[in-house]
Amino acid sequence: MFDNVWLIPLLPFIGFLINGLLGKRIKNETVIGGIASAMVLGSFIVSCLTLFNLLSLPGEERQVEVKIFSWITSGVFNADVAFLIDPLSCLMIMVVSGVGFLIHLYSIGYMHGEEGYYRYFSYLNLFTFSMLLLVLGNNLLLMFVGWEGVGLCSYLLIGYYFHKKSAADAGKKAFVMNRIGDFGFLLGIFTLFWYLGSSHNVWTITFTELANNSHLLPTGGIVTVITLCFFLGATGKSAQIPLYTWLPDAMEGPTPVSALIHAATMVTAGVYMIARMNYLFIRSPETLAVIAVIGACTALFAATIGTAQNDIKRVLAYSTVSQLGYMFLAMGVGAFGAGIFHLMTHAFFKACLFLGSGAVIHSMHGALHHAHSNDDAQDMRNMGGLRSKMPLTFITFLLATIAISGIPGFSGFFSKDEILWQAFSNPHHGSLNFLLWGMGALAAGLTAFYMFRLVFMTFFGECRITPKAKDHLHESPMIIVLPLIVLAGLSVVGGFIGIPKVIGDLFGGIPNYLEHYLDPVFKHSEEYMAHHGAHTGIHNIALEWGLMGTSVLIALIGITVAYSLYVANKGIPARFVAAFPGLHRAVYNKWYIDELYDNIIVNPCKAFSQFLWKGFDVIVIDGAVNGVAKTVMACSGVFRLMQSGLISNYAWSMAFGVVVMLSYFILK
Amino acid sequence: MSYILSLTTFLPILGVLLLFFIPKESKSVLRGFTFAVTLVTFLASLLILFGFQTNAEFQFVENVPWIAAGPFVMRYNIGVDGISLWLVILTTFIMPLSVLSTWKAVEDKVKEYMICLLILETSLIGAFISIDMFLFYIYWELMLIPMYFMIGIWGGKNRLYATMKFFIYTMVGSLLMLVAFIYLYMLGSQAGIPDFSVLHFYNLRIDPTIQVWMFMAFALAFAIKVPMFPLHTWLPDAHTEAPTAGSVILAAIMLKMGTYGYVRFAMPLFPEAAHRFAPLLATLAVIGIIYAALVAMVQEDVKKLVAYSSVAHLGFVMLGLFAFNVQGMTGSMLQMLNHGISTGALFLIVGFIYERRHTRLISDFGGLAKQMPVFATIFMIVTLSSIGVPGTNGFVGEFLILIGGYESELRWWAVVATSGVIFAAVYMLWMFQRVMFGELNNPKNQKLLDLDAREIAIMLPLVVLIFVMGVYPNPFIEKMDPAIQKLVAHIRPASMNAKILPAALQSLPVGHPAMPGHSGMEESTAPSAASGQLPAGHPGIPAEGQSSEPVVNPHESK
Amino acid sequence: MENLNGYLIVSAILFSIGTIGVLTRKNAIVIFMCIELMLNAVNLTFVALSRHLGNLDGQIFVFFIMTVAAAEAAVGLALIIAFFNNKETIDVDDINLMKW
Amino acid sequence: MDMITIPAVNFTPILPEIFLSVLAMFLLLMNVFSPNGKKTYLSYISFIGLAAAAVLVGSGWGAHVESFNGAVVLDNFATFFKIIFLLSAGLAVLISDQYMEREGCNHGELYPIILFTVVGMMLMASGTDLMTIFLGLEVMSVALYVLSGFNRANRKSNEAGIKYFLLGSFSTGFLLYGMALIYGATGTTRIAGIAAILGQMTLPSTNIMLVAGMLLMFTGFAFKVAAAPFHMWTPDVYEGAPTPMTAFMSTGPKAAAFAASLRLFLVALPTLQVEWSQLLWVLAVLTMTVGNITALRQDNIKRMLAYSSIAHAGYCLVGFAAGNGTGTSAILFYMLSYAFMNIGAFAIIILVAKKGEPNGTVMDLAGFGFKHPVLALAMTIFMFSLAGVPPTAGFIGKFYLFSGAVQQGYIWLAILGVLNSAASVYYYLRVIVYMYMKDPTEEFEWTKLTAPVALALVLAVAGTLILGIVPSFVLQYAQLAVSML
Repeated sequence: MFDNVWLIPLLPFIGFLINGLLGKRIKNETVIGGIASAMVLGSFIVSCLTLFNLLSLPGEERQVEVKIFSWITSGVFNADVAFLIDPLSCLMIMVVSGVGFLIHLYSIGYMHGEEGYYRYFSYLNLFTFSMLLLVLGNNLLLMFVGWEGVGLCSYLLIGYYFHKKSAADAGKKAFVMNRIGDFGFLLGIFTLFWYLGSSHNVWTITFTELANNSHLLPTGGIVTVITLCFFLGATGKSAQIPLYTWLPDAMEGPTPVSALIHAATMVTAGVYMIARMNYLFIRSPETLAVIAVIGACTALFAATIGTAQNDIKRVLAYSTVSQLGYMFLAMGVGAFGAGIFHLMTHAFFKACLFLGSGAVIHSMHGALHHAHSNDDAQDMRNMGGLRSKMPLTFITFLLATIAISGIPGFSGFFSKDEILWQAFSNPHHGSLNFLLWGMGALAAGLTAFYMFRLVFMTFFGECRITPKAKDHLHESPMIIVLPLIVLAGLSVVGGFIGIPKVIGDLFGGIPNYLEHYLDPVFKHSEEYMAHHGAHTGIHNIALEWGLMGTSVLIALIGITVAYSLYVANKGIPARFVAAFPGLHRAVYNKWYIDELYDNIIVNPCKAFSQFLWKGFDVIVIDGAVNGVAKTVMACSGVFRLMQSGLISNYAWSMAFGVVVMLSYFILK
Repeated sequence: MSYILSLTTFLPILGVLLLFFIPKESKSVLRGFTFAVTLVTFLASLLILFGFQTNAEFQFVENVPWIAAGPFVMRYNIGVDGISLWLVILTTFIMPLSVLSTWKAVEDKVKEYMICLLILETSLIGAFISIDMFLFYIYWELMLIPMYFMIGIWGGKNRLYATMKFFIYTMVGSLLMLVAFIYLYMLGSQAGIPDFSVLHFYNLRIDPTIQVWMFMAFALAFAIKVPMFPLHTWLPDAHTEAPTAGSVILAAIMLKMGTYGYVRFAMPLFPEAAHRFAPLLATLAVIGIIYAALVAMVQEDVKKLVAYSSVAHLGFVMLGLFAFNVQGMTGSMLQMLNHGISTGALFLIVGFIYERRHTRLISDFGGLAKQMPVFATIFMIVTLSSIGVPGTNGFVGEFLILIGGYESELRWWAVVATSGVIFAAVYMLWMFQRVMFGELNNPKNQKLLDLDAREIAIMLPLVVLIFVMGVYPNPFIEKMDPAIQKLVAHIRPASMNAKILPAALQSLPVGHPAMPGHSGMEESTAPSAASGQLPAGHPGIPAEGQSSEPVVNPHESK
Repeated sequence: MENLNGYLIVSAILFSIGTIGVLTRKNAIVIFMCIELMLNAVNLTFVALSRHLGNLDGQIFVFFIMTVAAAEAAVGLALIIAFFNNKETIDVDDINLMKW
Repeated sequence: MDMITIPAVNFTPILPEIFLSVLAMFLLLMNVFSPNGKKTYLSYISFIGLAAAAVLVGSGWGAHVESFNGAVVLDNFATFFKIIFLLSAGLAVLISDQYMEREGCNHGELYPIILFTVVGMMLMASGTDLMTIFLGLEVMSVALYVLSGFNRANRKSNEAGIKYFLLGSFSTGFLLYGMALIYGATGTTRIAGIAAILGQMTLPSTNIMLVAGMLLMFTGFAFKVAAAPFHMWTPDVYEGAPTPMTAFMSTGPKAAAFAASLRLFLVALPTLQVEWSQLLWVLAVLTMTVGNITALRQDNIKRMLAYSSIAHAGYCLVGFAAGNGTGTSAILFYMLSYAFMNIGAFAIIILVAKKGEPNGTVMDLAGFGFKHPVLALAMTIFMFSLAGVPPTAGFIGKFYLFSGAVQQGYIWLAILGVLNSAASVYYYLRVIVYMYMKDPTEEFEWTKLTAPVALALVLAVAGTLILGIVPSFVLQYAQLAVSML
């Protein structure tokens, strides 16, 4: 039934091999892009079939293991290359291969004429492969392979323009930050493996077995340690405080990469991982609290930075960080389904936004190039009024913006609202709940503000580039626009699979399809909560409506403020900046977090290493080694001098020897 | 077939004899011939691989009298088991590549160079297959000589210092070990052990206080060779000065001699002492991992950087060994192979750019990826392997080591060592970035040629192995697994006895008298049965020590 | 032999004088003569002991020593003469070409 | 006093000595009748004579014959050592002719004197009476004084002769005084007799006369083997003496001194083993250390090898201090190996140096390695053997020496020994460094290789390698030699 599952990751991998090995010979861009896209499309089709198959099973049987081959076996440790087909992974492969396919398609147009075209597509395929491996893997180790694989592809694609130092730096930064997370991930694996094995003789890292044995795990204690380790991994991969700084820098990569990797798929891996091991996280209230707080903080913090950025992609990048914060907030309040829901809708609208911005940049770049201008094609201060020049892009972009801002009816509204409601009403954090909700709501308002700020600065008003360049602005080709349209459509309607119960009831009991669909995945958590849930969450329909209204209101306020500042009264932002120069500088410079890291971690580390090398290794250790040699040589010099060449001295030496010998043995 | 081990060992020496008859002017003949010899040796070693039965015993054993005088009996006693098998294959595999790598790099004194290479190969293989400890020692010392010449004659600017340091440093350690060898033999002969075969000595139950001294002597010698912090300073010097092939062999094979020494000699011979020293050695290993990574980070010379990375990698190997469990040991054995492949490849890569630019300073490069795409790709793959990215060989070994360490008493050490994965990424990628990425603004770099067919041919097998071992390591693990199981069983109960059954230990006879006339094969089955040790994975043991010591667990009962 | 110790003490003193002579004198010939003095001290010891012990081994030994001393003297003097030919001195402090 | 009874005299034990003495005298006569510059054939004759003597000696293996009323014995111990003497003399003769010719002092007397030296050494090895040993020692020493000062025209050679002579006689004084005291304490000069009397003595170590005698006697032998602090003459004499004689002196006489002292200590004074082991322990460490450390800074190869020779005596003293079968038999083996490797090394030095030897430094070897690959290879083998690196004779020898110490429980002695050995690597490798790793500073003509030298080198290399790779049979002979003592 699931015999073809292995095709899902394999097809992109084949694409990677073909393009990676032969791409240089093929030369024809259409063929290269075509192969790459076709492979991902193939994956998507197989994924659809898989989903279909899965849905044909009754709910409790929707968990299928597919073993490919035995990977590492050593003593009690065993890891297979095996896939897990369950609703969660199916949803993920659908999103990954679906959105992935669209972005591949988009890239054919976007990357047209780039040097290393084949390289780009092979990396992109490799990424798709790794991501699919990550979500399909049935054990922690295989997940880790995908986990690192996507990190690697991210590194490669961020550094795609490797001749630019900033790009190479950004790639390295991303990789290293991710590695810090991986450190946590690995420790999590070790601790989990060791704990279950040594205390319960269950030596496993396989998800299905872990889930089935999750009742062996205690609440808190060691599980807190394990989950915090895993969460460290998630913060690295999903750009949460404190490891988020790589993501904005990652915008050095081509825009479709940002869309695919740094918005839609890879960065959500952390969320996926927590959802995958929900039975573990639910057992540690402490970890959940940490996750929730960090998620909320990230959501708010990144949103503040997003308000002052001028680079169109950076705004989106901070927006991504912020939205990821939402997802973690959802995880932290135990609303795994909501988090996954937001993951999905976010994939749609954020991919659309990135691709839209890509279209804008593409167009701007072309125009500026024609005009021989050195202006920055990504700086929103150079844009404006593109609405008329690029109508399709504008419309899709606007739809996605509305979705992200949480305007009712659009997908973002449903998922975000679900999260905010859960944050308020969950049974885990007690008095913290209100704070979490407040931060989330505030971040939602900021999101609406900066997103509309972006829309207004880019598409409204007067075009701010030279008239000569302006003439060259034009709508993008169909292959670029088409994915935009699809994604915009999904951004609009994607939310309907997860309509909250209160709204569903209003419309004659439309069920929350997604929640039902995901139920088997979270059943262990629910069982746990059923047993241990000391106090259940709040169930107050009126309150839910009220909060919903509040958050919509906040979003609308954000939009209004953006409108008034960037369309109606354009002078205010400048005055504001003039009034609070320090604040603006701080926000504009991302609160100086990068500088902080440089100064308290990176630079001391380098200085310390220099000391270790030149001070310790060379002087102390090698000095000791050479010191021994030098001492011996010095002795040699002294001993030589005793050899005076004079017979009487030699005779004295002999006589001395005799006397010493005699006196020792006779006086003894 | 029964002499296949000797054949493999001495084929290179045969090659040396024939090399004498090739005039030294015909360099390409010399090179080609040497390459052929190493290739044939590799093929011969494949016979060993394919004939190897997956069990814990020594195979292809040859055991003939050699020296018998005074209190000593030395025998030409050789054989492979799962532990040495892959190291032998690694040796024969790396050798042809090393020869290829010197095709252009060594123009001067080609004949002598090739002779050195071949003698080195013989001594390396010989050391790995020796069962007789005296024979091992002979090979162990013998291998210093060709390496000494290779660094000293074909090395870089500071080669004399480096080669002298390498030789004397290694010599100091191994001579102290020699004293311990002799002492061990004396103990053995008191207990009626008839020769130098290491298998006999496994049965010897040595007084723990004596074990401590002897373990120290062994451990020092091997630690120098590994090299472990703080005995590592000869390595960067030797590596930097050595010609490419020298560095490759040094890193890929010779350093393994140290870790192999621990596996084969230091730990199973003195299990109690090994346990006592485990915290110390693990600490040094972990310090080595972090320290070497930090120092590597700020190196200005690519080769030195790679040399320090070796120290870090071998720190992982040492940590895995002292986990005293199957995962850790397996990981260490794999990591030895991995390190051989990836660090060998890194040195080859450094050699390639050195041949082109005659500099190894990182600051002299930059942006090479544009000019040399194939090179960049291969370099990237090897770098990733060295970092231990999953899917490459480096990951499997490191992971098993860490998980093994984590399960053992060395949990906190493993935690710290895990942070090594971060540092590895930092120094390798930073170096890669500075060399390969950025603007191609040095005019000297703008005319560099990409790899030619020969160079690609050298790298291709390595790259393939990087992936094969990363994706499908089980065939490698399977062959070594029985031997490792047995080794772990041999080392572990000793400590358990010490902990749990001190009375039982006391009642054992001091030396287990070996029956005369036993061959190595027969004797090798003895350790688990002979000394009244508990069988591995005995279900009763964990139960006793479980509440306070969850570490003691039945690893072997899958 | 009533007073063996006397003989032994005398010969020991003689031996010491010879030794000190070797250590302190600078003329090669004188040094050589001091060595002869040492040998003769030994001879005295041998003879005294031989007499005391009542066997002839010591006496025989003395003959050998005297013979050997003669041979040594011949060779030694020849060497000293050869040296004198080259350097026109026999002060041992001038025998200093090789050192360190 | 009894009537002197003349004992039955069996000449078999000293047949080789007689043969060599007669040959030497015959050569002296021949020399008179052969014109200057045509003395080469004398070296051939002496070599053949030495070889014949070796056959003669070898045929006596396994026998145990005492003669001259127990003053001389023919046993395996003596036979083994005699082979070493003959070998070292033979090799020395082979490398002498060319050198002496070059230095212009190819006087025909050289060869007979070498033969006399050998006779003296043989007497030392087979002497079982203090008198015989003394006689052998003096025959050897007197001849050696001549040999070291043999190059009359050369001031260094002169000085070497005088130094050796004066200090050697000085040490003889101590030796004799020691013998006299032992005679006084035991009443006999026969080794067997001494042993018998000491066996009856309670607490011989409290007998001041005996202990003092042992120490003084040992001083004499320590001088010959160049043990610190009686080693001071060695570098100067070795440097000044004609190179082939240095080679000879560093091997044969050293072995002879070991032979005599081994026999004395093991057979006559075993009851004092505690004392002499202590003494030798200290002396071994001192000797090794002084020799090795001082050698580190020597540029002059001959001088460097002289210090190295001191160090090697120290290694042998390690085995001696152990005093057990392993250690002592290892001394026999080691002296044999040392004869091969050290004379081989000196042979190369002869080829490298010019007349008057201005070029006796390590630096002059620069570039030698690739100019004369075969010779350099030989030198490399000798150096590695001296350093004790397998698979050479030097390694096996050291292995057994240190094993003896370990077996006896002298672990620290063995450790100090191996540390010394490690330090010594530096100066031996320095030679190799110059040969292979430095470019020649100036164009330099090396002496041509002649057939005898080539033969000597072949023998030396073969010996070094065979004893390194298949040492078993020689080791067994050495064991037998010691065990029959």
